[in-house]
Amino acid sequence: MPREITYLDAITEAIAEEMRRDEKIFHLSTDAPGALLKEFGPSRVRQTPITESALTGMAIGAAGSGYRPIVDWRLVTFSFVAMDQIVNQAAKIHYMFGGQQKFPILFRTTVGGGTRRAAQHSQSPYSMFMNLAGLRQALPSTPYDVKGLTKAAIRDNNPVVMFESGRLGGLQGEVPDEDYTIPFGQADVKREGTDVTVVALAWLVHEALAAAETLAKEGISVEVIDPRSLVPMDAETIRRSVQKTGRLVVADEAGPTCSAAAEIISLATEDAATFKALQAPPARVCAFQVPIPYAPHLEDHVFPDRNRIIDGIRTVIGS
Amino acid sequence: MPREITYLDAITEAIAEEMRRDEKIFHLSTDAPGALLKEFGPSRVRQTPITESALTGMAIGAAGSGYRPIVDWRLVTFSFVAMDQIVNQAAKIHYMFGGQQKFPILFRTTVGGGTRRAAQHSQSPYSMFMNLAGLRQALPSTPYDVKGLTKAAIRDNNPVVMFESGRLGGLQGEVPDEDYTIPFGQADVKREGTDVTVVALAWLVHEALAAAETLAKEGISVEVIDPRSLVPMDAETIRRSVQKTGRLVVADEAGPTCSAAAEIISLATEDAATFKALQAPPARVCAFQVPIPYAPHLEDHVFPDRNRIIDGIRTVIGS
Amino acid sequence: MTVSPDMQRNMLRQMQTIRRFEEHASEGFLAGDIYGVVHCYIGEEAVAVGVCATLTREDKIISTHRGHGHCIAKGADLKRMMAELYGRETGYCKGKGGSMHIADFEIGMLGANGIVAGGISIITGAGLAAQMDGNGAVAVCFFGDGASNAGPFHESINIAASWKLPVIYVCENNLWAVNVPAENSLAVTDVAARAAGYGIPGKIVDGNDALAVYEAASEAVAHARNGGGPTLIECKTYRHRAHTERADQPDARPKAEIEAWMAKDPIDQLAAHLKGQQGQLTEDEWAAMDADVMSEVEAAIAFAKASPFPSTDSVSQDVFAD
Amino acid sequence: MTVSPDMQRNMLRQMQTIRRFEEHASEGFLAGDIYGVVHCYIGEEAVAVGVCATLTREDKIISTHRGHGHCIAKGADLKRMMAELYGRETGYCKGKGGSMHIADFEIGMLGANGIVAGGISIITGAGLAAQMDGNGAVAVCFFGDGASNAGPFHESINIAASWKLPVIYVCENNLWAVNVPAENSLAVTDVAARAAGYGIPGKIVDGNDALAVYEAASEAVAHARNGGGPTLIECKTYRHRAHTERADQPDARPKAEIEAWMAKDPIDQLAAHLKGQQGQLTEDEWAAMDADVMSEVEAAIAFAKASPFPSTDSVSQDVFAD
Ligand SMILES: Cc1ncc(C[n+]2csc(CCOP(=O)(O)OP(=O)(O)O)c2C)c(N)n1
Ligand SMILES: Cc1ncc(C[n+]2csc(CCOP(=O)(O)OP(=O)(O)O)c2C)c(N)n1
Ligand SMILES: [Mg+2]
Ligand SMILES: [Mg+2]
Repeated sequence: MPREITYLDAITEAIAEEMRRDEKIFHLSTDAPGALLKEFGPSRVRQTPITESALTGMAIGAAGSGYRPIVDWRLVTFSFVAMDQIVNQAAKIHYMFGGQQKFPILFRTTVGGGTRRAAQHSQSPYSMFMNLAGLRQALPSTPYDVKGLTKAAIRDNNPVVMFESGRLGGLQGEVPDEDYTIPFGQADVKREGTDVTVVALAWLVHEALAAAETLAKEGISVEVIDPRSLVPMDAETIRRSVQKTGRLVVADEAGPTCSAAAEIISLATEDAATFKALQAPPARVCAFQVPIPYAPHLEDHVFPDRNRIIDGIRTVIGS
Repeated sequence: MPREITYLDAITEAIAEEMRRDEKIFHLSTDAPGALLKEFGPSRVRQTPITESALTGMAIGAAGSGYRPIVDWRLVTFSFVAMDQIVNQAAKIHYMFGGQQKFPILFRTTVGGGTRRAAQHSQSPYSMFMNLAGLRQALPSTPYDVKGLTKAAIRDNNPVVMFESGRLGGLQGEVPDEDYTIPFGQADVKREGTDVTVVALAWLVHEALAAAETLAKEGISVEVIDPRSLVPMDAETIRRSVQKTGRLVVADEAGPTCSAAAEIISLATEDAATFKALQAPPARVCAFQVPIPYAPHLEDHVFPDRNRIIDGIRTVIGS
Repeated sequence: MTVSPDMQRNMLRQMQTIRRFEEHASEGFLAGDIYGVVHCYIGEEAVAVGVCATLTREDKIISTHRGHGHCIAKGADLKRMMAELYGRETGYCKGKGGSMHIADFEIGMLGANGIVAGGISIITGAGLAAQMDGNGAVAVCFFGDGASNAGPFHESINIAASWKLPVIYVCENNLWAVNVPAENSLAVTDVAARAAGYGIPGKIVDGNDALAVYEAASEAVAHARNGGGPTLIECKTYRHRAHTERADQPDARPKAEIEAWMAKDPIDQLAAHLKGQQGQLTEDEWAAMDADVMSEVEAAIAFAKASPFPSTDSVSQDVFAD
Repeated sequence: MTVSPDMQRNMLRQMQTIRRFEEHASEGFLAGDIYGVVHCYIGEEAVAVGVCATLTREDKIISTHRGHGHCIAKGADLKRMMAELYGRETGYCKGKGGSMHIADFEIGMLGANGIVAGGISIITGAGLAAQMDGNGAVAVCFFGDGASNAGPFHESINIAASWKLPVIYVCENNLWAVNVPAENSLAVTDVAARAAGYGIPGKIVDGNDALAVYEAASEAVAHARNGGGPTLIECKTYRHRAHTERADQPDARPKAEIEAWMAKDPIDQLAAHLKGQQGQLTEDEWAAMDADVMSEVEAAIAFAKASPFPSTDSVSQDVFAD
């Protein structure tokens, strides 16, 4: 029976269900999530000192000792104090040690802006993580997707970074009662269309759907693809769509430079069949390449939204 | 009078000349460079504890207090322990504080592989830095370029990250006696050609030139462009070249995902005139997307070289 | 150490200014005129004021996410502070920073910071600059009990101690980090005990007693100015309010604990101390002082409200300096 | 504490194994058969061996860039170690790690590490796992004097102390970090003094005396197994060789200092101690032991040289686990 729950509740549900199933799972964060703490108690849901670097390292050590830790860095801002452990240890340890040990770890973190908390607390740096080899990564856009991917992440035998969109925490959506997972590497076509492909991430999926709705009234048919998983990225689904529509817009809350959007454009254009099908230059509809400012109208101005997606689409279809 | 000096000596010369000129410049690193230490003494060339994070923060504080610090993180590996200071402070502080204070800092760091030091010590993660707004960045490929850009970096009133190619440390090249700087944001056409544009970074510039030489014998004319500066990136020069040749290969020692190569492909393809001129899909000739292994033949297999560039060129020109 | 009654009155006034400023910051936040997040310093005013009273304009300080008190104590302009909270062009950061990022480099206030422990190494670098300048200036690092468990605390103090940098590390131990009690995450009761690991003086002081703070800070500042190197001062204090001003947040702290600390209010204490000295502060004078403070805060609010919002073009300015 | 002569001989043999292994690692490196970088532990063998002699297979350790000694002391297979240095398929890391990245999770050796202080939080997590397992196992963290100034040291020990994790932090204070003397970067003379900041025992021990190390470690291990939490043990020791085996590197250490420490060689000391006890070790037995060790090391070299290099296809394997 599908119910409507929020994106944040879907994450909590996913973790709680998995923790019930497997007692090797435990949760570390500087401010423990209330519902989990209540159900599982302070030894499995640990409130920690403000030391994200140590927590990340400890998760690696505990994973290498038979546990399946979950670390919530909370804002992605704070992941940067843990970057050595992420880049130099978590991402490489399985490979560097010749695959002798598995390191099942879920790293949770919130990304995105819109909260008027200025430059440090409004970041979307997933492409910095995507550049690394050895970490699975996802950025879901709906309660259904985030629950399924979080469960898949917890069952995965690798370090996984789950980017949770801060803007979508309160978003309601249908989630079934039954256990399910969503495999990494499968994009989801959130809306079918024939004139232009919009690959959108997280919050921008919803903006892209709104843009598609608006443009449908003008007879422009927009296909909206949500990669959901960033590593691996489902290049096939994206390419197939662009081969059909001949046009590509990538919409993302991050700045454009060396972004996931740049990667998606490269994956599309370097593929011979897709390149051949492309009838117009692909376009990035991203945040401006600036730190995020505080004042609401400044912040809103920096981020892309449905209107900028519409503009991007109009440009690539030449209308 | 131009002399032949090494890439590493060119960096040391640049720093020494600037330190002679401006006594507000000082150098912090965990193992002080001998020549600088000898000339300027331990109070301007400081040997520090192994705390790259603290050094980075201290540089910010000293810069905000009227100094022009240089921090050598040494291997880029070690920059990751300083990532919070880089991402959350250095890159944003000028903007976040409304431009009230300048932060002239040079961050030096060595990138690249080839030293058989395995995954941690063989990284090329510049795109992780490029994704940030607020840091100028360069990756020079010759003694001439590295000297001119290092001097420009030291005179710049912003935090600058100078990626020094480990593979090129011993490379000899001509450097004039006179003072000169190379402005950020100016690519250099290292070889002119008409059939294909190869945008190459650092060591790959030299591999691309070797590939061009080989292919010239077959009558294939390769243009080799060295962006030199990563932020800002000279999109104009790259686009102009691709508009001329109609073909683009990007060669880089980093893995492809969300890389500088992806950025360059996006800058080219999203530009209408360049897109129109492109006669074949652009290609990334990058390292495999894996951590770097230790055994020499494994490591060599992971990295691109002149042969892989030649293969890439042959693919895009369809020969 | 004797602090002149004039100085005490100045300190009292500053403390009251912090309080009134923040009472409004909270109101403005709840009214939707101030955005994002506001962390109030109310209850801890004696620390910022007691320490900054020992400093000159040439000395530098750095702050935390809970930064208004440090700004005001170091002499920041209330108008530009309030305008920043209101996101206006006339604010310290031209509306780009907000509450968590107010800085005034002109007066040696090197900024609030959204990263716990993020400022500790930055101010240590300012201390290095002061040492290189050789003019006797010092640098002061304010940070929380939570921050004392973080790596930058250790790395920075170790360097400052090794190099005898003129830095005073002032821990505001308010017993909590968000909803985690210090006793759960600090392996020792007293942050000051950590000084032993760096061979520097470590002092514990009643952080609600502005004069005690002043005395401890004076010694540390003199020590630093004389080339003696850093001191770690732990001020035991408490925040009266929840971690932030958000309406719906949980507060794990026991009611009785909050009340006990409210009864030790630092402003009441200093006011009472002055009142207890014949002729130093009458009830009327105190009321007048508060009224004066209020009108200053109100002028700041009016200034903020009258100031224009920055233009959207400004988002692309100040990414890089010229 | 008495250590049986048998055990002492075992320790001596292990120390000599480390030395002979590394003498060859250096030769192999200079000959070009071993690549990248090799950091020798020679001179510090008493620390790894003295500590690991107190551990069982269920206990875990983590190492540094200078890792061969810890591997051997924890019982790693010389053949697979040497094969790893030679970059062979049969190596511990299938030729992907090299000297700086040898691990053997089967025997609780959680890895060498190219990042100074990089392993400290990882082993602390293993200590948390041991605590959660509740079977009395402990975790041991080896790290250098240089690492003791880094943030992860502080963050990890604070957590271990707060949570009473069964972790023993063993600082190998060899007085130098590359070319920087500890006295220039460590604000205190004794790393052990830092224990005061975490409310845990801090001990100083002669790191060239295997039996003294054993004794200190035994106490710390017992304390940890009994739920008493972590101990910080500082072993004063010295490396006989330069920071790495690279031929052309500068070594800033004074000759006299090197010689003084060479005279306190930990292997000579333990051998002399045994020889001094009637019937425990004759010159001949010692020579035979060394010959035995040598042939074990030679067998490892032969194994390594006879092993195939990994196929280039393997570069894409083990990026992700199944
Ligand atoms: C590195 C980092 N992790 C987490 C946070 C979220 N956070 C903001 S304030 C705070 C508590 C800080 O506690 P303390 O240092 O004692 O200062 P206080 O709030 O008590 O003044 C936390 C965890 C942060 N800002 N930075
Ligand atoms: C974070 C980091 N910075 C710098 C280095 C380079 N480095 C390798 S070993 C070393 C010295 C380590 O000194 P110490 O911890 O005392 O160990 P020792 O070499 O003396 O055994 C340095 C600086 C590194 N590996 N990691
Ligand atoms: Mg606190
Ligand atoms: Mg050392």
